[in-house]
Amino acid sequence: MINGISINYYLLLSTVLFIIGAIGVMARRNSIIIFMCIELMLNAVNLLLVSFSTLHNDSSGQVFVFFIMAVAAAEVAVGLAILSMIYRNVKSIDTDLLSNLKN
Amino acid sequence: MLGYTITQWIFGILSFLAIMLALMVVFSRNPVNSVLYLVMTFFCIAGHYLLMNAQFLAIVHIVVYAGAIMVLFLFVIMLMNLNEDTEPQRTWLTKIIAGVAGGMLLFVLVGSLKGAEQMQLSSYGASQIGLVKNLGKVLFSEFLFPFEIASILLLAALVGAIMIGKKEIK
Amino acid sequence: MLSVILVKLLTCVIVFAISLGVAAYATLWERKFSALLQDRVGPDRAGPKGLLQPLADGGKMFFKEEIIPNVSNKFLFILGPSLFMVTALMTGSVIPWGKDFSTASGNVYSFQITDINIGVLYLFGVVSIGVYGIMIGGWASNNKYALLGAIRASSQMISYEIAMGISVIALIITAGGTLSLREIVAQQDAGVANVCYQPLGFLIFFVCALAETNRAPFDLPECEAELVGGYHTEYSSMKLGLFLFAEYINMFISSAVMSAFYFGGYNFPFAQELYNAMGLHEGSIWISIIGFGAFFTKIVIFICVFMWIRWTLPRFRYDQLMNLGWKILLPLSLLNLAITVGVEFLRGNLHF
Amino acid sequence: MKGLLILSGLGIIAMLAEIFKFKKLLLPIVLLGIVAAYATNFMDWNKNFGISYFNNMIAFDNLALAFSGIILVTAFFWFILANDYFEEDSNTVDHFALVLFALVGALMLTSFKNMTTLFLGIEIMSIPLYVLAASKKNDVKSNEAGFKYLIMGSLASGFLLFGIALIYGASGSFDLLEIKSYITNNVASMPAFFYVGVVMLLIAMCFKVSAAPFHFWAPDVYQGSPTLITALMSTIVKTAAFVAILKLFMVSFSNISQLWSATLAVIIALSLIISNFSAAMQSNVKRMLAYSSISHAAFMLMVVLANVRSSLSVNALVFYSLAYSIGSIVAFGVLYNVSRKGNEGIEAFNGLGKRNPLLAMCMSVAMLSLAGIPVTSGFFAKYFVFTTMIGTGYKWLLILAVTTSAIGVYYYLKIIIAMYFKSSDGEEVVVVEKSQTLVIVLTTVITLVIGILPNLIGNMFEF
Amino acid sequence: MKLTNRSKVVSNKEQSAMEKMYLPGILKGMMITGSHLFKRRATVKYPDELRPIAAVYRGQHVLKRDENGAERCTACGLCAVACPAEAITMESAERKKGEEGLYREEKYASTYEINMLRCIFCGLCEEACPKEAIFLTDRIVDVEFEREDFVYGKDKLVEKVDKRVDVTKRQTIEVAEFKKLPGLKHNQVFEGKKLKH
Amino acid sequence: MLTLLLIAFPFLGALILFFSKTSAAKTIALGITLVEFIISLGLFFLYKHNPDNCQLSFEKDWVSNLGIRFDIGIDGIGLLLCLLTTFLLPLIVLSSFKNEYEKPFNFYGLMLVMQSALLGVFTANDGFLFYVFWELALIPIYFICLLWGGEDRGRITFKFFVYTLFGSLFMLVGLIYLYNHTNVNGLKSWNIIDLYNAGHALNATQQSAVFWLIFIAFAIKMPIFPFHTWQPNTYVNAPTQGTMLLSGIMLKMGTFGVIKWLLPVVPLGVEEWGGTAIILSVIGIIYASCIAIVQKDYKRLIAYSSIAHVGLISAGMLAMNQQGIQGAVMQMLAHGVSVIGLFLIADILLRHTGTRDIDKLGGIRSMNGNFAVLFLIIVMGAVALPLTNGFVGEFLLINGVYQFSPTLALFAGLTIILGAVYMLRSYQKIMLGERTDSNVAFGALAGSDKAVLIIVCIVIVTFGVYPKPLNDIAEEGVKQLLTYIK
Repeated sequence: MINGISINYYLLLSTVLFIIGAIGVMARRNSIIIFMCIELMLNAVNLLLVSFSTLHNDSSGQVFVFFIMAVAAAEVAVGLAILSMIYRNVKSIDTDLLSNLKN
Repeated sequence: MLGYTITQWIFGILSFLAIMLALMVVFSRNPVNSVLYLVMTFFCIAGHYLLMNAQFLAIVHIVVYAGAIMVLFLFVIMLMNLNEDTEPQRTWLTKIIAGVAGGMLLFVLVGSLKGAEQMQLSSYGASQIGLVKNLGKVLFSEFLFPFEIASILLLAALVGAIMIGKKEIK
Repeated sequence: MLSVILVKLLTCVIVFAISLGVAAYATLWERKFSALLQDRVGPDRAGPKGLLQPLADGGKMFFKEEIIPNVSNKFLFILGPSLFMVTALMTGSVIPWGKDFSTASGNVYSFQITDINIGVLYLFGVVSIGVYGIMIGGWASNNKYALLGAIRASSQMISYEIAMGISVIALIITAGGTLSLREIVAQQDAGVANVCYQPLGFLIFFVCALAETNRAPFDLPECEAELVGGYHTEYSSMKLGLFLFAEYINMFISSAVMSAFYFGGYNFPFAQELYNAMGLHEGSIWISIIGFGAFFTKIVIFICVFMWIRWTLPRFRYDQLMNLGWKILLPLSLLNLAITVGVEFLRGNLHF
Repeated sequence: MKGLLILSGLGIIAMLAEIFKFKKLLLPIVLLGIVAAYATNFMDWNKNFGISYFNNMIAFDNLALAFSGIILVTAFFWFILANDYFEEDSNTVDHFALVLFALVGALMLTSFKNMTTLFLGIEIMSIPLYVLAASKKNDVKSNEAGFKYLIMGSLASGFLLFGIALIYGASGSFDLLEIKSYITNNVASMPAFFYVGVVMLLIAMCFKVSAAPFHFWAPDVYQGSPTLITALMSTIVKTAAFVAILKLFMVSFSNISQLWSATLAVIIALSLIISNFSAAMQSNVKRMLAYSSISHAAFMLMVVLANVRSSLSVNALVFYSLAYSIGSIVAFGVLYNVSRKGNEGIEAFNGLGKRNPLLAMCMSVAMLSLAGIPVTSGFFAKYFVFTTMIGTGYKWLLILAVTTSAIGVYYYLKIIIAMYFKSSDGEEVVVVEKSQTLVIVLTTVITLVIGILPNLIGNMFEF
Repeated sequence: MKLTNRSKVVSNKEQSAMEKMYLPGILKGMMITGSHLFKRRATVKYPDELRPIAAVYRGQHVLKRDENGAERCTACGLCAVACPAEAITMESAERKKGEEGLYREEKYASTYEINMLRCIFCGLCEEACPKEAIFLTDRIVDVEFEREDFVYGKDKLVEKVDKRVDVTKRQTIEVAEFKKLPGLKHNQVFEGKKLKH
Repeated sequence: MLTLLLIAFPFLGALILFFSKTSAAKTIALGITLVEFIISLGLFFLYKHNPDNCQLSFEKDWVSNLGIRFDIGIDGIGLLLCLLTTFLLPLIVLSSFKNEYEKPFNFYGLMLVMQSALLGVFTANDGFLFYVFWELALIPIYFICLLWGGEDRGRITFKFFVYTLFGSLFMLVGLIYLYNHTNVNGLKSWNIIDLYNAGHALNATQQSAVFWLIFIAFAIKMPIFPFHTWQPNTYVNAPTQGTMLLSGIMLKMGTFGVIKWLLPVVPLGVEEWGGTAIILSVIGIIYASCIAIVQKDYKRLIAYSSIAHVGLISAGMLAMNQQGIQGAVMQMLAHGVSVIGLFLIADILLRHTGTRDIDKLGGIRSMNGNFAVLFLIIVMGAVALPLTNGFVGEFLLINGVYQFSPTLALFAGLTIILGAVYMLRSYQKIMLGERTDSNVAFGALAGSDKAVLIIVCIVIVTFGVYPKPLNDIAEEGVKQLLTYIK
């Protein structure tokens, strides 16, 4: 069913997704969106891992994806907790306003 | 159809959608829309997983990302009541710089990804690795330690999130 | 091949129709049943014994004026209820409604839209997507009550999904480690219904199912005393109808899932004896239909229990709801899981 | 392995303390636990060389044990130092648990043998620290620090994972040894994306150890976080991350060093220049220490760059980590006590020579050690690094390192000058708790002792 | 202080382990509601079925005519005075020549209105009436859509000549006798004496 | 063993001072330094002439796996510098008797640590140990200058510290480079002889690189133009005793380093680049002398004169011949003694008149004749007139440079003339001429000051007249050294 698709296409697809995520991190000011873009990057990695896993006919790639998911969930939980705390204090999540630490 | 197999068509459509939706995530002005686009991107990616016969992963992907993580995002965005009006915008210059930087990175990466053409994905029939049973066997034998230690990770995240989230008791 | 596809299509349509029909009549039955519990008569004007009431309601919903708040996000406002409805309907596709039957030509047809080997997870996946409908709808209304209702609903659904999932894991362990609903049901074919092995698990699942479907006593999201109408405060006409309808479909499906998981689905005691007595052979369509009947009876009983509970128990307070979910059900389900694993290990079904 | 288990257990015990009301006993318990973990470490020494656990997921060979030992020692001192930090906070047990979990992650990073454990180790170590960095809830700076740390950490994780995925794609395994054998067998015919993966891994790890040009988050994070958490970040986290780099690049990817060494050299050079010049311009001591930690990172990376596959470089890194950790513990301990009133600027140190001579002396020793002046451990640390580097082709880097570390002396001395030369506004005595004084003095003494007798450590770790 | 002896003291005592499980409690509750499944329906399908009404039911008012068909009411106003809800208003007029068949006495009520929304159907008007002109009947007041329609004028109150309303059950002899007792307020007025306050 | 005692004794004394916190620190310190002097005299007498290697050495493994040993011993040049150190230290302590320092125990303690480190530098036979002592010497002087220095001490000491550390790090790199090339039975070694051998084995390019790496450290310490910018300010700002230590002994660390740790190690490198270094030194001589001439502050004048002198020393020894090096050794001793006297005089002037400005001083001779006499003797020592100890060294130095290049010798010889100009001119301005307002009453000298000055004068004259014992030792030491170089 997957015959006829070169791994190259998957590589390309995940790279493009990864880069889109990276651009998002750079181009947006909204902390939550930045965070979401990071999730997008992780998903690009997941896709890549799964495709490689299929390529090698080896389950470990897919298992690795589970760990990435677990970590992503943990990171998001912590991250959003921190974000909402910031929002409580600053009433904004604009990254440009978060510059109290510059001398 | 036009010399492509159904799989290739599906692949193409899913990929196109995924990329378009991912772009929408980045460029949508409304955070809620961004979340929804991202959810849809995840669905496309789940579609790819199905295409590669990673059914279990596909559904777990939906449950974890779309069902839990993105709901949390939506939750926070809604609680903060963010919408287009409150959305801060970077200057065009920054955006262009980000775009150019990203484009260059893409260029470099794509350029360096040459040489993988000859690697074809193995055939569908033989590939049963995505099934729950196989995954479970690998997870609980080879990857037992990471699996166990991931509990520490989740515990830490749990404790951390609660500690940060709860109100300071005076 | 074509006939298989046609049959599948037909099954789809039938399941779709049944879901909608059951949901529709569940609305009537809810009113009837509550009337019975309260020594009343209930609706009996439209049609004989009020049987056309759902049609009347539906007609009313369709023809009422559609109000979309000016300040709302129009697209999302419409998307919300639609999504909720779609996800509710999607859950029906993995439920095995009856035994397979074969025709003379040897084609085997099943009373199930599709049997995927991770059906349980599919259910969870689709249910978790259902949250979006409520959240989007509530948020797009641009109304404080709606937003609060939506947030309540989603956090409640997410919270209870955990205990639910863990109780299901225990079930899967007893059911021999399959994630396919058909196999879970088939596994109860000759033996005892799973509820005998998993009474606590069933209880937890049941409570969680109540919460997942936003049914009383967990109907905090639409708690009219506090939130006017909850997430559908701003909705009217058929979009409100979709919300309400989907809720009943959810109830229907969760009843079906419960009967499949814990009560043997289309199996019933002494089924084999009955079939033998009737002279039916394996693969006969009548076996399927009788099984379907049994299944449906169970579903109806569950729906009645849902309603019974609704009209008995007062609504929880929100903190109580969360406490119940996190501090009682979750530990209980973990305990249940531990016990299950222990027992199964002693029975020799598990190997480390 | 036992150490890992003990620490995980300790974390859970810490969380139970609130429920069973033995919060007061927690610190002794934790200290005992760390000692126990250290003892098991010590007992495993040389015993199970090469024996790995769980399908080669993790292996506590001597290298891992040595670095775990450093981490545990640092943690021991840190906990004593932090005792009143824990008393102040209302979420005591959570803090305890989080720090312990971070330690678990750090130990994993010393012993990983598989990309999975590497990744999980990094995350287990980082996630508690994100929280701890943001743990001053009402302080916007702390929040901001936590957030920046988180975003940068996740971004780094993204790169790390992309790298891992590519390497997996090429080699078909996550196991370090298998990857290594893949490299040895296919040196000529590896797909290009494998190299990309390695470089991405390098970038990600540089993010984690805050080497330039991926360092921009570090000063902000260090400055905003509570002082003691900064101490934790700059000691344990750094050490663990460096072991990870060492294992990755010296063990797995050493065969293709020509690929990454040029990149690494540039990174080191940039780190040295940027960090030292920036540090010299800081007035906030925490920020300054952050920049200085970047320069130390560059030094430690030099060990990796030198790529001397012998005990020499491992020794060098062991010694450097230890010296740097201990020195930082002193520095941050003093800074913590000096900046209790909220002033973290260099002027907070004014007149410390009069206000608390002992503290001032310890701080001087720490600063001299960080600057690399003889008879302090920092000197030998630098010495070992120079020794590893001198045989390689990167002599220009060595010269740069020497030059910039002379600049480094400038900002370390600034503190000494402030302590002895500048007069403070108030002449009030800086009071320090006994236990903290003990730790500070003890670590100072260690700094001096291993500075005078580096053999104590050098002989201990013979690989 | 207890206002009634039915109040209960709230107890906050710890629940026993059994009670804390709630399940028995819930089951008990469900049994209670469930038992109602088998109870008789309390619903009366009103327009189709009617409940039996007591003989002395106080429903819609009627202004009686005498045997000749003349209105009994003399617009004395005692009913209005007696009405606790102040639902009754009236205007009096003098009887003209040729109207003897219509009104029994020289004075009559040219308008007579009862606001049914205010009326509490206490029956005091009936008691106050010295002329036995107003009675409450067992008829139920109709529903209306407008508030104004609830103000019943003479067109609705006065019984039709050809469709007399039977009030015999209320017009008992005891009442009639009672009303004739001297010293009653309306008798005083009737007797031309001044009311004492 | 005695060598170890030589190093350890002051250090122990310092510890006693640190921990006793006694107010009688001065006296104790004087006692310790005198005992130390006696120990070094003991060394002097135990020293056997015409050695072929180090004597009285003490060895112990330190960091065995890196080949680092605690290896100290005496050779001719080292012995002379040890003598100088131990001789000067009591004088320096004595000179401070009139100064009241805060926390004297710390002050004198640091001084003793410094002595210990200096002696370590002069006796170390292990490259690593040498570096350690080298750096160790830096720390006490840094604190002495920082804690007891004059205005603006923070910035200035800081510059001094960074400069010297900067140099020494390069030296470390150079030494490690050499160390990596050592091979003693397959092991690496830090022993000085092994380092010599390793250095010799290098080719000219490598030697040049090592030469510059190591030379920079010494050049900064001495200091040689253009690395001297830290020096005048530091000298002026440091407390008098600190200045004495800096100029009297610490400066010799640099020159000693060149002689023992540079010339024999990389002779080819020296041949290649020595000319450049000598030219730099000569430029330094002229430059410093010229500045000294126009200096108003007497202490600063001495500081610049120091640069000029050390330039000559450096030029002489880099010429790499018997005369040059021997002259350098002799000149080191002479300069050490006389510069201490000069700095004491500057301090006395300041104490008695409140100023060191040459223009504001004058006519002191008429008020205190004894002082004038002592001053004159010391000045004559400093300008190296015959029959003072400075003459021997200076003569040999110029001789050495002449062998290298007559032209350079001509310029180097200018140092004597220019030295005479600024020294005598300043003497004239201060002591002779009109009395000025600022020094109305120049009282009698304090006993301690007088004692120091007298001792200094005696030494100047004695060894000017009879330099043989020292000269012999120096000659032997240098000859031995030259065998390594060739």
